[in-house]
Amino acid sequence: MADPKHGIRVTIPSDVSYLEPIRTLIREIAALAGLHRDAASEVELAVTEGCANVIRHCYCNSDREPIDLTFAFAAGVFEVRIDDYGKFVDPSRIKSRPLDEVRPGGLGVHLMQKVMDEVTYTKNSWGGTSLTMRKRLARPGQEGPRKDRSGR
Amino acid sequence: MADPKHGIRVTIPSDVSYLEPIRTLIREIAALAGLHRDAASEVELAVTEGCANVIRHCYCNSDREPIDLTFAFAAGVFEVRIDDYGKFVDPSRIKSRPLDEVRPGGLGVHLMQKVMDEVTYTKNSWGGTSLTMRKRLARPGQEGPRKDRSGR
Amino acid sequence: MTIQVKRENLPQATVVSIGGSVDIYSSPELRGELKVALDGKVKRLVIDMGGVSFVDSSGLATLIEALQKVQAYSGTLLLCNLSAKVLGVFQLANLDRIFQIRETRAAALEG
Amino acid sequence: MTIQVKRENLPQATVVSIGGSVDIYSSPELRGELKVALDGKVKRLVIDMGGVSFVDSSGLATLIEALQKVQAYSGTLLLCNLSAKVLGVFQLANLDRIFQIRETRAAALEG
Ligand SMILES: Nc1ncnc2c1ncn2[C@@H]1O[C@H](COP(=O)(O)OP(=O)(O)O)[C@@H](O)[C@H]1O
Ligand SMILES: Nc1ncnc2c1ncn2[C@@H]1O[C@H](COP(=O)(O)OP(=O)(O)O)[C@@H](O)[C@H]1O
Repeated sequence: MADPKHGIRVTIPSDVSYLEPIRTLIREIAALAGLHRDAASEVELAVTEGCANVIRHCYCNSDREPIDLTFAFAAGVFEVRIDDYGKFVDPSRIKSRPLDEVRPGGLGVHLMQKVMDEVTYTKNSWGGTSLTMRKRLARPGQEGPRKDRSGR
Repeated sequence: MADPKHGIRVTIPSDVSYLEPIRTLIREIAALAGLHRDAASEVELAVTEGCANVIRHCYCNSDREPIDLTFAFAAGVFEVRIDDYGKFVDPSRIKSRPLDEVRPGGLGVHLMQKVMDEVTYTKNSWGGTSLTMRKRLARPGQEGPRKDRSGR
Repeated sequence: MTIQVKRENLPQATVVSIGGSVDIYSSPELRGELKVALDGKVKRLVIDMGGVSFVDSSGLATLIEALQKVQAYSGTLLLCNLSAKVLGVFQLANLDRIFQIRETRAAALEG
Repeated sequence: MTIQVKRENLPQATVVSIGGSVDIYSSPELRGELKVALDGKVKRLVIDMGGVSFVDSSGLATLIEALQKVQAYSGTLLLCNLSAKVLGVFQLANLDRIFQIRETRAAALEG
């Protein structure tokens, strides 16, 4: 169980039909966190790419393995963690194709890195892969938690 | 972790500001499950009431305790389980006021029982309270999973 | 915010218009807005729920509280513009028999 | 469904209009619709993305695949009506330099 003080944790099956509901949830949580709509869209994209990679590369397209998503926000940073229950993969092997070698595919990791401020792969406590992505809340004067107590 | 084959599991803090995002998520999951929009609204109401009761009666309005929500659908039934980490409460003590004793409050459990087909309180494996609510998908001819593989 | 509340003083009544979700999160805000009208003991209070998309038992509790206060000083409280969904929640709790409910704001202003 | 796809044969071009989310869930449906046009080796294929609210790398992959097939038989593929958000995703991947992108459908039909 996630530390509830840090936001919300969701477990979905590795089924691509759950990604649209997750994007909707991200929009709502991002609003609670005070994230700008455009920034929320970018988080939606990064999470879609991260989950798609878990489904395809870690779970070989099986649609019934678990994916844990943990959303946290504090101190002007919105954080998403995607945890799988597969084998930990050497992070140096996780990278997109060069942009000028145009072909279908090979762009997911690049997009995540472009839209998020930080993208880190680590081994989680049960030996799977943990993908942590952070986005700083821009323009602190205009943004901020919807209510003080939501900003934890 | 929930069995991912059975849908989606969410852990939120016991903070009332999370109930709106949860309702939005329910609408999305209900669409995946093939639940009618009106039925989905009723599930939204029941889950709001169930969580509100956990927040007020189990966690004494603390906003940083965990609440686990598990959504599952199979065989024409949409199921929601709400698990808390408090003390198990004798289910016979959980009931609303008589409807004709009009006063503010005392309606939550009644509403849950009205809109859901089944409302059951049990002790969960860690000694807290588990509230399981089920709703049958009406009109099987018209409703059904959005796609075959979503209907697990 | 998930709720919008507006208060207007018309010749016939004080009208409080609500939009959004009236739930355990937002009903304290509604209670505050109603308190102003109730403290002033307005004779006729109309609550226009045209914009309300969701109401839970906390929202109902807030409205029952207002009704009881209005009745205590012999005023009138009317609700109007409830969507079928919101009216359904009142009916589940038999509250459609307790509240005076009108279809339109015009009807509520008339009586 | 999360995607809507429509195909029309106009005198100037075959137009495929897309609405909704083009992601790993829905792009197989788009690929199927494009296949019909590509198998017919249509000279000029316009993809109107006016209704697209979200695109991910699977959506981009589907469009790159279509572009490469059109180029293989010396046809023309044009995209039009991209929202700022969707265009932004193309730009992140430098694909705004690979695709012929027009602001309006009229411009895409003209060339
Ligand atoms: N979760 C993951 N587990 C294992 N390998 C991964 C994972 N994510 C990405 N990779 C590796 O990184 C490569 C680049 O990923 P990406 O840029 O998303 O493009 P694509 O998935 O289309 O190949 C993948 O082909 C794969 O080899
Ligand atoms: N999760 C819970 N834990 C402990 N007691 C509960 C719980 N839910 C409900 N109850 C008890 O049942 C009563 C009726 O609940 P409800 O009908 O929702 O009305 P209200 O919460 O407004 O009193 C509560 O007053 C409380 O005593």
